[in-house]
Amino acid sequence: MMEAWLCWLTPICGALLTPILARLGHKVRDYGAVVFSLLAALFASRLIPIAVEGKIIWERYGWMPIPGAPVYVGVLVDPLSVIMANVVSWISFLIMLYSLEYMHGEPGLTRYWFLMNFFIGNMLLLVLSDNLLQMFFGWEGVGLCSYGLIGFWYRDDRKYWVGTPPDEYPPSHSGMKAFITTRMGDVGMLVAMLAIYSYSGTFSIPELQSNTMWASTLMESGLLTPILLLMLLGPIGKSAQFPLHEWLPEAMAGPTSVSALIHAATMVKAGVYLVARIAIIAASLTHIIGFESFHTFFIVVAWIGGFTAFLAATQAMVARELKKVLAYSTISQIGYMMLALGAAGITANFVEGLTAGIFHLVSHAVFKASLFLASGAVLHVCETKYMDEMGGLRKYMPVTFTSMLIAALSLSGVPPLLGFWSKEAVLKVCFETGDVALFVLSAATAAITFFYSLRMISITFLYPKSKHLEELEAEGLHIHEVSPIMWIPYCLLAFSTLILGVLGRLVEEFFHESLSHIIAAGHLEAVVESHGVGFDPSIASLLASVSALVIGGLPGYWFYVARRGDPYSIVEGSVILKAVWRFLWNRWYINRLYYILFVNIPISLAKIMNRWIEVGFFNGLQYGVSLITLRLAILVDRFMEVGFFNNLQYGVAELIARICRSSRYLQTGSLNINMYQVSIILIIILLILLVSMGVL
Amino acid sequence: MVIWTLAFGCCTIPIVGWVSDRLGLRYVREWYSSLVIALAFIPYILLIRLVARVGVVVYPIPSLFHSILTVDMVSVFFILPILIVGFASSIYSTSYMSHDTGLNSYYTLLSAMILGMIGVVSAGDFFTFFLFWEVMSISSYALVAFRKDRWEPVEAGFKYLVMSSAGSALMLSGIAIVYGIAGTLNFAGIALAMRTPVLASDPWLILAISLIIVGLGIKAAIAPMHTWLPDAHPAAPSPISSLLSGVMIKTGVYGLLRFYILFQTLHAYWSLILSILAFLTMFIGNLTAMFQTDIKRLLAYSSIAQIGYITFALSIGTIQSISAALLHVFNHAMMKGLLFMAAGAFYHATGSRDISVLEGVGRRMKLTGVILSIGLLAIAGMPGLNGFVSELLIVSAAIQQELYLQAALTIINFVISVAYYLRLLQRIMLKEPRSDLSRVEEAPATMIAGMVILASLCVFVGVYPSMFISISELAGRVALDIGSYITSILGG
Amino acid sequence: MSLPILIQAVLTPIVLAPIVYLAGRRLSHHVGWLAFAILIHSTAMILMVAGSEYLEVYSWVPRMGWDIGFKLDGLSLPFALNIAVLSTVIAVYSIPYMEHRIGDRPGEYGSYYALYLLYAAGMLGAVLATDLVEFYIFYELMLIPSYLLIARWGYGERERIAFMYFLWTHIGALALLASIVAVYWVTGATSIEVVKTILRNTRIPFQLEAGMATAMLVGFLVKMAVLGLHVWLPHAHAEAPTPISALLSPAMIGIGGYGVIRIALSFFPRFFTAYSLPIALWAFLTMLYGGLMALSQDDIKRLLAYSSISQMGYLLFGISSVNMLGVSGSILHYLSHGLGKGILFMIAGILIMQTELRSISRMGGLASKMPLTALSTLIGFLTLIGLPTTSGFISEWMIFGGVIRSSLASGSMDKLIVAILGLLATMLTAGYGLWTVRRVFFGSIPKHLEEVREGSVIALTPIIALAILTFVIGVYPAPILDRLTQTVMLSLNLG
Amino acid sequence: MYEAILVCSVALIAVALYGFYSKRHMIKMVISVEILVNAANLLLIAFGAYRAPGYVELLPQSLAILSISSAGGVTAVALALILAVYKVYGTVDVRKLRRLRG
Repeated sequence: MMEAWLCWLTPICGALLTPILARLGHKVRDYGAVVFSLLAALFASRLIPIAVEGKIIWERYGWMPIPGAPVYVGVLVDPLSVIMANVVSWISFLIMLYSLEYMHGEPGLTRYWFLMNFFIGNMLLLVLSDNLLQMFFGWEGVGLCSYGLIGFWYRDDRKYWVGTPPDEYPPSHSGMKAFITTRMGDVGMLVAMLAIYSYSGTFSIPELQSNTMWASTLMESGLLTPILLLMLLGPIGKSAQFPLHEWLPEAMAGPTSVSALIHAATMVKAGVYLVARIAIIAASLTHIIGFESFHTFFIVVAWIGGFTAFLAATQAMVARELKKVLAYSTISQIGYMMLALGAAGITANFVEGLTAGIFHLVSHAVFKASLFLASGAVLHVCETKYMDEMGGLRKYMPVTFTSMLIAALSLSGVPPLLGFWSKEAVLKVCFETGDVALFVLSAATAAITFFYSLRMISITFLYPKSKHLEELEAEGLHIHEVSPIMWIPYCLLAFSTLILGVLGRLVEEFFHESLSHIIAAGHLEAVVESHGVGFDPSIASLLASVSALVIGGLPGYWFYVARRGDPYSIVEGSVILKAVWRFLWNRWYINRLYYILFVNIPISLAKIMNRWIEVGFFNGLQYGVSLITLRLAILVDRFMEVGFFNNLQYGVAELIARICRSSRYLQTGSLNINMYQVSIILIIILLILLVSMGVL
Repeated sequence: MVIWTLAFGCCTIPIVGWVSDRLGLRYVREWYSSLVIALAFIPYILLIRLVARVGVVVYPIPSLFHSILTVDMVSVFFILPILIVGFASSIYSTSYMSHDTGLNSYYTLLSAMILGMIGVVSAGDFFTFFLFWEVMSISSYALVAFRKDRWEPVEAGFKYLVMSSAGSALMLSGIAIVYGIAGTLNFAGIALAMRTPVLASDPWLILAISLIIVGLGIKAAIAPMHTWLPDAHPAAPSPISSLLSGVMIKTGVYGLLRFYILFQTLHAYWSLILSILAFLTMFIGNLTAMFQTDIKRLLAYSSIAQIGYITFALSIGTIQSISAALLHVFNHAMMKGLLFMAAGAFYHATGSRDISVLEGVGRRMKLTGVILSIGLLAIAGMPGLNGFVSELLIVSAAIQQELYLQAALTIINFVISVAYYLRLLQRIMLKEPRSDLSRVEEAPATMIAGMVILASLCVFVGVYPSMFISISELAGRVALDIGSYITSILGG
Repeated sequence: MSLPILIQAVLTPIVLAPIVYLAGRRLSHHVGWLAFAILIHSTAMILMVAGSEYLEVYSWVPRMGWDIGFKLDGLSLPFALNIAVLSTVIAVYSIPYMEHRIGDRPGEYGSYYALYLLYAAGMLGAVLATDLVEFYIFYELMLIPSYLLIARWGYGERERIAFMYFLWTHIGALALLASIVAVYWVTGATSIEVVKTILRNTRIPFQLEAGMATAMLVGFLVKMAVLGLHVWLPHAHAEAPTPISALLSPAMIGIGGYGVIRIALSFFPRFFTAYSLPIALWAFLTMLYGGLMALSQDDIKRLLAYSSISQMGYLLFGISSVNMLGVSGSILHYLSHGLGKGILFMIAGILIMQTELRSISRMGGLASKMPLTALSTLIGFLTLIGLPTTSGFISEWMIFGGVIRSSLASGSMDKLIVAILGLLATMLTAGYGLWTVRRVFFGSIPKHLEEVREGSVIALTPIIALAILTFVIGVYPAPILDRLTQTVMLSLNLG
Repeated sequence: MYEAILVCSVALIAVALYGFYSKRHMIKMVISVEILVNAANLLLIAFGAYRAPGYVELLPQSLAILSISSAGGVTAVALALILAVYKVYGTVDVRKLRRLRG
């Protein structure tokens, strides 16, 4: 399967070649980079027949010769990975194209192209990998690129800062935050991977699927669920799910093309992809160790997804920055995918849930990439990131407006766009779980989604021209549509969401068909009893999506499109609403809590330890003990200067020095005393001898 | 015969000196005395071969009743450092003492002292022992106080004289009592007589042993009888210091070893006393050395500590420990001789022994500095140099006898001693000079030559200890094999 | 008897050190190239026999059964390679750095490089030694030159710090010595292989074994500077001349780990199995403590020093698993820590050379002035963090894999928790690493650094060489791993 | 008879030791050394007589003679030193000789 290898190797080679190409000239470097991503996309598309046929191809070569449990490097080409690879590579290519114009003239472009291509390569590596360890390479590779690209403007000019005022963060900080937060999840994932490895002696996904020993052993020791949940931490971090979702809004500090590529279309989907993989493995194992063993895991996945979807959507309602609306919306939509995958494991029909998740993944990738790219164009023109400093752009940028509108409607799930079908599929699976709360939550989220989409579109495009724009025009800047090389990519994406939307059912069928092959390859269907559902799921979900559209759309239309009421004054007028607004604006205070817990506390802890333990343990002892008893504290106070680690040494040294000095007094210099010593020792020796010999 | 060579030297050096003074020839006397000591190596090598073949060589001394010299492996092992350090310090003296007067007597006394030491370690009875002991002692008194117009040598010399001669007298009293019990002064005869277990608790014998331990202990500078040493060794001219510290105090050790073997029924008690004294000595030596400001005084205290290690090894009393002690005697002679010579070179160049004045002097006198560093690292027990080998053997002998506490205490002492050796090294070699040392120049070639001999031996033994370990082990084995000692001297 | 190859690698630097010293007067700082050539020779000698297990034995003190032997097997290969490569490239790096540090005193270059060679040879000898006494001799031989190097060309209170360094490690070494002597009397041999066989086949009382193992462990752990025995390290590493820091931290302290694996672990596996959990806990605390301390440092070299403490915690953590995966991981981690920390200390040196600063809070925005340095720093830290494609990842996953496997195998929940906590502690590495990168290289440039320029080519080349090596091992570890795991499994009898 | 001599010589030893730490005059110190040597000589002679009653035992007596002569040498050196001390310090009080200490 040469294509599969080349698919991920090409962009990586392209990345490594970038510094060399840069020597040949800017044009060569820029176009060269795009060509490499195109090549990757072409290789990926050559894999499509395999997916259509539902074949599974698995190739591997030796890598780490660990006795008894060797690690290989390989590719696994099955419908899931082919779908992912195509989505990733084609969207990447479009975004690379877009970057040509968008990033034109920025300093540090060599770095940019390097990281972009390196990212694409790693993402494809992740997707096509046949084992967990190799996947982890790609996993961390994309994380690294994300770190580098978020902090692309590492000089931290004020205009690139993002975050919730008043505590805004410079790009370099945001990059670090993203890296460390996702890393936190990765740690858990690594533990789980290693634990599984310890039991199974392999990282290989197909082997884990076919070899069941490890799972039953884990099952018996009661560790299966904990380990799966630890494994889940990785996807949670990477896909920005609650509770590790806080890095993504700040990740908007990077260039918009980066946001589109990494933080909307591809990298954040890696988590979903991995969960899908786990789900497939789990599904293959259910006939051995029973359905119940995975139940908790799937419920947790579903609830994390559902809750995150709601959480982020509410935050998107009050966001002021255009890109942050999209960022929150991304978190929220990924929540949907997780929800679908979780529901898949709970419901009777595993394939359906999987299909819903992957289907939503694909459709989201398309419309969200389009939205981001379009918003990048808007930002480019308006030279601001705040929506209320835009307005009235419909006139000036009709193409952008149209494509953004289509994409936003697709996001909201308006029929017959692609988003409608995928969201409906998710809602349907969700309904099938029989968990009403979950279903209501997701439906409510759908409503909110429509609300903020409308808000975003109208504030940006339909509102009257803002002061900021007038100032810009006064400065002689002409507000105009962007060049074709920029708008072609996002128009293309918006167009495809429309086309695919029209073909919606067929697309879903196709996904269903090809994904069911994988499960079949894993030897089984999910043999699960259906949960009691008293209502036809299809109708329920249709009903839910339509009513959600109505519930969310009406107020959105009322306030923002028709502008019948002023939302600001309403919020200002009501104490409760204002409190709610502030709560949402501060991101449910989660961010602040995290900073206290994971940044301020460790650093101050470190400083405290440095001061108290490293410099003086006894100082610290005194500090603590003085609370208990003053008397003891005074005692300890004597040792104030004699600290523990450092100071113990000085203390001992001082003691030795004192002994040494006192030993010098033995040398009195008086001959009389010297001879006296001689006489005394003579008598002592005599006495010792006499006593020990028993004479005395 | 080694002794005759040196005795010949003793007699002829004054004549040669006088003649060359008359003729106005410089350095003839110096070279002559070095030559005499060097010549002594020839009979020494013959002696080694003889001893290796025969085991114990017995020389009756004509015209002195029954007095004999008996040379066995132990004696041979002791003679070697005496000759080497003696030779090195004789060469070293050539330039070191060139500004002094009365050099005829200096060199005569020097060779007399070497003669005395060699005699002591090859004596076969108490008469000979005492004879050479006194030769050695008296010449050393004179040498310590050689620069008699200064306060320090005079004061130190007098203290040394009183303590040491009191020690000799105490030892002589002990010898007298032993004679009274055994009826002979011959070592082998005494050993034979001491095999009777009844004697073990004879109060007179106990008194005799106490007197002998104290008498020898004074010479060996075992605490608390060490007080003369830190005064006398720094006060003496540096070549003499290196002889005193390097080998003369070891004659006391030799005596302790010899008598330890002779009184074989008393081993346990003897070990007890020695080990108590050994730890006292180690700690006092090391702790007191820590804050010395005078470089030679520091080295003197360090000698005390080293004597503590050796005594400890003796007190264990196994073949391993005795051979470790012997090896350490040799090693310490090399290291301490070297260190005193290096200190003397600094003194010679700067006129000061104060470490704070000498700070950074190693940068001006690079070669001497490097030699000093070798000595210090060796004595601090750095692997690859000789000190490490014997210290390792001492500790391992202790551990073999399951004396864990004692081994631990010894290791603690090693650590303490490393501290001051290293500080000395640091201050001499690394610090920026505090005082004006710009006019300081490298030591003269003969002084360097004396030091290089010892330094190269330090390195050689450290890198290739095999030969010395085997010899010392052989010596240790011979030392403890009292039966064949008696047979080979008394016959049958 | 095999060809005298390894003995060349070890003894050539020692023998030629005086020549380098003498040449230093004539050649001034160019004498560094001579040292470089000598070390290249040593490296080449090692590479020449790196293919398979290779052993040379020379008789030394037959009476006591001491030999001088040199052995290159899968276990010593990563160590020897790391030491050889690091000391070679740092010899090059020293040329500009010591020119900066010594300046116009040509006499001192000779002594610097002579000591440097002795130091490198000492380390090489220690990891190749086959005899306990020989090992001990080399173990101490690396101490003296490094002590002198710190005391002579260090910073701050260099004399006191060097003294402290010497005393601490020497005390540790004496504990080791006592244990070696005890082992000698128990088994009557000093050859590591022979002693191992004898100890495996005789049942000695567990208390005795525990006593010997503890003394030995303490001896090695002082050198590794694990929590409680670490006092000397932050001072010594921070104040040493930077090339020496770059050898102390990545190459030397890990030899303590080598000792634990090669000697203590192979002699006393029972002890390590029995006390696996406390050791793991101790290692975890070391990781945590070192990481937290690093977080609160402002001096860049001090930060790196604490980070070394933390990384030594990983090494010990891997050892505490007492299985093939963990122990091999530890050994590999020595290598990757060596590469990463070598890069970082050299970077610190470049920063000192170019900015005359060590305080992180006074730096900032340097990435635009010195892009290559910034990139290498990032690579260095990423290796420590354990990012895949760097060698750090390979070693870290093996370490944690080993610990998790041993905890699962023994069914010890406590140990599993410690393992998870240990992995969480890697977050601290990411924290202080990236934070440092951000504080030093990102953001706006302060006024006083406007004139800063990129470091010299000679200084950067070694860094880049190490960075490339990091990736090579990270992507394709098989050549090392192959031999390593085999040796660990066979010679330590670990599954 | 022998016992009396023996006791006498042990007493001499005690006297000498007493003299060592109570007398401050340097010449008295030297005299103490002489007393000590004489105690040893006395012991030698006594034991010589004890071992071979009625005869002259050569060995111990020659040792005694040796020790007497060596004591003479020691005394000579000592007196020379006392003279030197007197020149440098201007006193013969041994307790004034305390510059070397510590």
